[in-house]
Amino acid sequence: MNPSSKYHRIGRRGFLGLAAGLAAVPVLSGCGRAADAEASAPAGPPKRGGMLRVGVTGGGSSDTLDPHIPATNPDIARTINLYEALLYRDNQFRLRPLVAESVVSSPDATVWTATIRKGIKFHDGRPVMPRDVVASFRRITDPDDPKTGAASLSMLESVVPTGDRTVEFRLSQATAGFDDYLGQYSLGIVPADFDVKKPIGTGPFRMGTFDAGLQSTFLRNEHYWVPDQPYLDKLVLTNFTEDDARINALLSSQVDVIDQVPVALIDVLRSDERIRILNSRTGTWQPFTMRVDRPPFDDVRVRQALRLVIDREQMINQVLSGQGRVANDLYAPYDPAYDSTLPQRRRDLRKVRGLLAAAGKPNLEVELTTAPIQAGAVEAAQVFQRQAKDAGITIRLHKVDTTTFFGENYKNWDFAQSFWYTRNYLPQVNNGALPSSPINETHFGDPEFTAIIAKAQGTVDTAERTKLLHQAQRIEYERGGDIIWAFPNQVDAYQVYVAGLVPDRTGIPLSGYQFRNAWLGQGGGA
Amino acid sequence: MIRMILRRLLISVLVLLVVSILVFVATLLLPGDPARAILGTQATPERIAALQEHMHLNVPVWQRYFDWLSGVLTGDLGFSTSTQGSVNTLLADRIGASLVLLIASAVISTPIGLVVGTWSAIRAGRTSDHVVSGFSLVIAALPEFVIGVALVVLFSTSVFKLLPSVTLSPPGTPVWERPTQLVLPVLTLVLVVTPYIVRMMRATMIEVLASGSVEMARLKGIPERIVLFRHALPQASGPVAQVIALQLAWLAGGVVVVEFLFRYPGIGAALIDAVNNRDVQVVQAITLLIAGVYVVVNLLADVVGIVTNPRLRTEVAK
Amino acid sequence: MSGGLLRRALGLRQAKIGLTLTGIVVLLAVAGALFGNMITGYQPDDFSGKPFHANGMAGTDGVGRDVLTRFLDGGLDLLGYGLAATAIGVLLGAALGMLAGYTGGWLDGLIMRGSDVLLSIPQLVFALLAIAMIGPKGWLLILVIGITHAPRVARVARQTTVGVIGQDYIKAAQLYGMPRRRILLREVLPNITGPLMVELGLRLTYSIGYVASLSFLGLGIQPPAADWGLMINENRIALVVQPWGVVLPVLAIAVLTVGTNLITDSLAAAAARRTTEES
Amino acid sequence: MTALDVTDLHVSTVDDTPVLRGVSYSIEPGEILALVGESGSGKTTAGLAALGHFRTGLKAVSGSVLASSCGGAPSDVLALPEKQRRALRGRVISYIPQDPALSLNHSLRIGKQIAEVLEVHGYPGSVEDRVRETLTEVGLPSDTEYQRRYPHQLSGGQQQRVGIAMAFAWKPSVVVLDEPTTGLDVTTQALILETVAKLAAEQDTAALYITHDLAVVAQIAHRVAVMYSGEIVESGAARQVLHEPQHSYTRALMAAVPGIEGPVGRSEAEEPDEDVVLRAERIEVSYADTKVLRGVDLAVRRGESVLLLGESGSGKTTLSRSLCGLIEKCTGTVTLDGNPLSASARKRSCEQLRDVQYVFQSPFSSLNPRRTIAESVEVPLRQLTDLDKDQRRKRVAEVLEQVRLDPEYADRLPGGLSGGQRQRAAIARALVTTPKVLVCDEVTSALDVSVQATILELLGELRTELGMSILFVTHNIALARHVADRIAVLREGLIVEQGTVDRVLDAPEHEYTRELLANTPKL
Repeated sequence: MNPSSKYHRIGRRGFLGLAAGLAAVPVLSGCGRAADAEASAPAGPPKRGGMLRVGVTGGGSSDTLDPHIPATNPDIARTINLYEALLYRDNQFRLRPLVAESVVSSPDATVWTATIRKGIKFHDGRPVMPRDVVASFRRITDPDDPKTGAASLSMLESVVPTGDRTVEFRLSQATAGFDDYLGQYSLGIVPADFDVKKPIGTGPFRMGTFDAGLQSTFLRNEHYWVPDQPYLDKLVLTNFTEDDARINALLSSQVDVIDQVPVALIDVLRSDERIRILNSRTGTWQPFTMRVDRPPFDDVRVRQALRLVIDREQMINQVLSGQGRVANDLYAPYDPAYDSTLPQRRRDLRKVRGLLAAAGKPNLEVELTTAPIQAGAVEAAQVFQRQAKDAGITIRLHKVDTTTFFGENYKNWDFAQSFWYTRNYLPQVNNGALPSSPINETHFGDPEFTAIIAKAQGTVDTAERTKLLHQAQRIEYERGGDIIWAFPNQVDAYQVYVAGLVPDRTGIPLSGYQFRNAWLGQGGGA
Repeated sequence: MIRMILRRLLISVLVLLVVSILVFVATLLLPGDPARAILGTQATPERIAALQEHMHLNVPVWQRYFDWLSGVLTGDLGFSTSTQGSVNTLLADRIGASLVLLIASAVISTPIGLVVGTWSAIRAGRTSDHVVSGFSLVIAALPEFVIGVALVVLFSTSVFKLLPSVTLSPPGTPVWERPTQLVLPVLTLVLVVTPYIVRMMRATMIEVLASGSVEMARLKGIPERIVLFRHALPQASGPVAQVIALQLAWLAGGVVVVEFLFRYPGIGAALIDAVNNRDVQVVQAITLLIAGVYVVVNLLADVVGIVTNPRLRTEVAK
Repeated sequence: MSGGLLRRALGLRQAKIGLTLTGIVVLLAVAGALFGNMITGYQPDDFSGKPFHANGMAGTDGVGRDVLTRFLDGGLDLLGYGLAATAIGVLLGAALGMLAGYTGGWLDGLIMRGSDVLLSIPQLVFALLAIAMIGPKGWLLILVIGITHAPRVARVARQTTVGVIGQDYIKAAQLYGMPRRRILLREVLPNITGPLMVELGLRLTYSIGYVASLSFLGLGIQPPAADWGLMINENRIALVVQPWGVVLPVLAIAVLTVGTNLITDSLAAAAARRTTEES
Repeated sequence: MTALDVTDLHVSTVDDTPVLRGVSYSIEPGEILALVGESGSGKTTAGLAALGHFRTGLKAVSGSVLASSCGGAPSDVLALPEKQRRALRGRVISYIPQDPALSLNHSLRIGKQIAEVLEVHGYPGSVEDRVRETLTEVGLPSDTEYQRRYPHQLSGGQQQRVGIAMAFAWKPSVVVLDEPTTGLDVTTQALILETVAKLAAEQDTAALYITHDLAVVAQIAHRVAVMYSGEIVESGAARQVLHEPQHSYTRALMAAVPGIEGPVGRSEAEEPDEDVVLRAERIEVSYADTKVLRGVDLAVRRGESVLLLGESGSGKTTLSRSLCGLIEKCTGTVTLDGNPLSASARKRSCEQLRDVQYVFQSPFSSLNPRRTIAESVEVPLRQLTDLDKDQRRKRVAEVLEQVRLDPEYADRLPGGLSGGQRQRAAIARALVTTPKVLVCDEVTSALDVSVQATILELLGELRTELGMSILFVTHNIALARHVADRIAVLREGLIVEQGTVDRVLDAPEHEYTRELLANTPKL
């Protein structure tokens, strides 16, 4: 994942904007094509053929086919199905080869060698060559026009072809988890002569039609490297800016699959036997961010007090309708180095009062800047505000629109909110917890922490590195500026006849938009 | 007469010009830097500067105003920061969609309003008139979203489950292809507008029916039907044209809430989005557009008033 | 004086119905804000259950707060904002309209052309423009709705003022060297209270509608405040499962605006009758 | 055979307040019956009832209205079904309204409006010819171009002729005329009356002529019925009722009518420039392109009453207001006791304002309906004097007594007073600062004739008591001998003749004055 695509701009009106939403449920339920057919969950081996229609949140006339600057959900979905990076994160958040067969590190982690998958071809049938990889990365890190992924590749010095199928990534400093960075979907490999007007990649689907802000269609890539995949003949992505429109489209069978179901409506959708909910546990997180360099949050006791005043279970219940897991002010839960031994922080009002008294702020009053940056964000702020009241803490809500939120004061709000996709620990730290990080909302710059991270970056030995990362996590656990209260689930929905969609930990909707695995059973594929 | 119409035309143009200045100045006060807003998280000083240059944010205000105005006059409404495209493209389909809503509502509510209002005036004082007056008074009081939500509850979700409560055309398909989706939004607007027309028509007709010339016509033994159509209605045409114009003009603004409520892809919903996104040029364009409709419709009503009034149409005898 | 007008208006059956309806909602809003939590046992921002569940008499809202509590708490702001906006609009409009009507000449032209400009932007659109500029602040809502009322009130005030200053008693006052301000306050104002009262009622009805509409659009009163317009917006997503969060505030707003409109209409009828009787 | 026979007609408002209490009258063909009464007497209701028409809020209670078309059997208009009643209207019984400007349809051409009444009842002959004929009969051009005119393109007198043409188009057996000459100047009035009389005689039409003007009655009517509060108190031949009234009301009414012969003119020798209080010289006022006053010179001497006579549009109100400083754009000089006065009241001193006072035409408009009488009368004192509250109250009481207004009215709003009482209050307000000159602008024209008499009497007494000068502005030359020492005749912004009352009335020098005198109806 990369920093700039971390915000789903979809939730602009988020929860509030959900309109009459389900209003149309009973009305439209009669007219779906599956209503009379014997639709039931498909079983057996995947079936070939058919067209899958997907309703995707967000998008607009700025929609792009550029593999390297996907911004909105429809962009991401298109990128993932048209292009492929060297590696990717699978549904279990494991790093898996894609265009590359393997990526191995030199012992000192300064040179990484990728081997291109044998026989892999672009949509036009040309084989993928090392020069294509080189050109792709040159395009991404073009200093005149750096693409989204460039920010996380600052240590990349050069990309050099070293054989028929091998490419070397030479780094300016030892980077233990460099392969992790290569697993970003915005680092798709494209032909050296790539032109956005002829969007060619190695993805399971090739471009059909593209209508920015509205709809794009895709056709099966006959040259795809996985045998039999993709199963679908055709894929249609339709943009839906409005949540309720998307849900109604599903209920009226105008689409087969939608991403982003508002959590409060899960039960309602579940009660419809034609619909299946895809509920994915993820490592995404929606922290409250406190600037550690600004009063009153520069006092660690205040930060701790606020972390202790929050009632995480209640937050999950009220904000996420229970769809989420309690978090412990730490991110990267799927990182092998995640420190689950740290005691779970629980609400303790007595302790809160003690800490605040000690900090000399028994009647703490703070302003929380909130905006509908993600579904549930404003609601989370409201619930938190109410909880803080129990300990005599006054939180004033400063609600702004997303444009203002991301405007001049972005990254400088004293007390605000944020949203991040699933990442492993080190990439996340690089993105947001170091003085050099592009998006360090808490202005966290603990020298001890920074030193430990620097050391861990260069440590190739897993056990050794894990130890260092545990130390770093303990520092953040004790002194960090994020209040991480939950890992919300990603909730999507699909018609019962759609198969091949499985829960996905990355936080990217609909099995990470990997429709190469999807197929249609009885009742679908009209 | 021509001079009067030209005068009105000139005033309308001036009003629109002042509105354009007002709208432009208002949007200048927007907090935040549009360039920064567009770039969002990718804002580096260089890119901001480049974009400011590109968006002419660094030229003097008055020049930006004239650039913008000449753009508007030549049909270029500007650039939408939130959709990263031209405002024209954003609004092209939406204007059509809103017009469908507007025209459908006007075409339904105007004749109903005129007929019911006249009927009520003829029967002034009787029970049927009291019922009509009472109803129109009650409905006229309700904000449009209250009527809309009530209709949704009644026809869509809770009582009868007959009609879709949101507009759900796949992007790119014209709204009128799914007429059932138009029913509730149009009905809401009709219910909002009709009571006003009824009330005004009733009041005007009662006044006209009590006027000396109608009394005289009756005393001439002219049948009631002819009294109504030849003597009463023409006298009401001026005021009624005004009322209809006012309602049409109101519709131009009133669609905002109704479109938002029904997720109708028109300019009203676009305006709410633009306000939420602080999308300056879209707000400018839509506000100006709505003001334009308002001014033009009122101008037309005045012209109708001038043309149908023989006193203004012909010279006064010396 | 206007007391007589009120008495006369309230003699009408319609006004009594209107007053009762308005009274019920005002009482509900005031008493609800004061004692709501005693009735339901919850504070407006307390959580009473999971979001959109059937806990309590009217269920819960999108974050699990008790809908009934929030409903009881949610009317006072709306009333206050509506009243304040109306007061600003009527005061400003009456002052400008009277000045324009009495003075005539370029000042009249300036005021009336200025209000033409304001009038050519629908009230809600103007409010949206202002909110886009400054953001959804309470004072802004009041101010902008008040300002957009002003030209409409000014038109009426000007028209009636022109009617009044054509009367000989204004000429008489001029003849006695009465200063302009005194003429406006003592001679003109008492004679246009009828139309102004009607405007007051009308503008109050509209103000309530606009404040509620803006909240409904998510651009008025802001969360976590409990507010009827906002509640409708927040809860309509779950209209099928938990309709009360929408139905209660919709009903309250409807009853309130219908009530004020009935009173207004009675005032208009009474004022019209008074005019015919006096002439 | 009787053309119209109304018997024991009772009409009341919908909430049962009686309006007509048993009215009976009948008219023979070719006869003109004048229905005379002051405002509120029910005369218009009685007239409209002849057509079976009742205005909103009124209903017939009992009685019959028998109308007979020429030679046909009489039918009861009130008992007929709507359709047949309608068939009578405009054909057998027609109506000429008070104000043609309001009653003609402004969006229809006049030819069409006349033709319409013929068409709807199925005129047997050529409608086109008949329209032309009737237009000629009422003395209007009958060409197509004229017929294509709209009402607003005609003068008031022409509009009324169109009304008459409509009424006589079918040669009806009964015509109801409701004050058809109100608002017209005396010359036009004379022509209209002549036309009506001629047509009624020619067509053998029975006419019901409703009016408040007894002088007109004397001129046109064969018989007179006097109405008072919903009843006919006296009726009979015109000469008899007017000259030997039996009923006390009629007698009082007749006594109140100012005759042009009047009492004795208080004529003194004309001695110009002797003790002039208020002098106006070269007064000019223009509105847009129209010159309303074209250089008027006028002088009012101490203790003298001058009657400024002028018809509507002569500029008499503009002149009187210019004197008081209400017309800021007037040019010329106005002097009070030799001292120049500003054209704007605002620039005049308090003393100057106190010395020249003005009484407005309509007491319904000149008193603030939201102030009590005492408050209104107090205003000049508050603005123009230094009297304290008690002194002011005392002075107000004093002056109210002077105008013979019962003190109990002092704390009432004008709405609680009759027209005459209001005018007294308005006069009180003008007198409260003891002015040297009182300008009275048509102060009686909005009042009934009996009230007019009392107001004139009051003014006369006050002048003697207070020794002030009065400029009495009116259109009614008949008032001259009752109020004035001298007359100034204003016509189209110029004074055409001035002189003592006797001199001007008895030996008018100017053509216009002679014409006025000739056309003024006399009892």
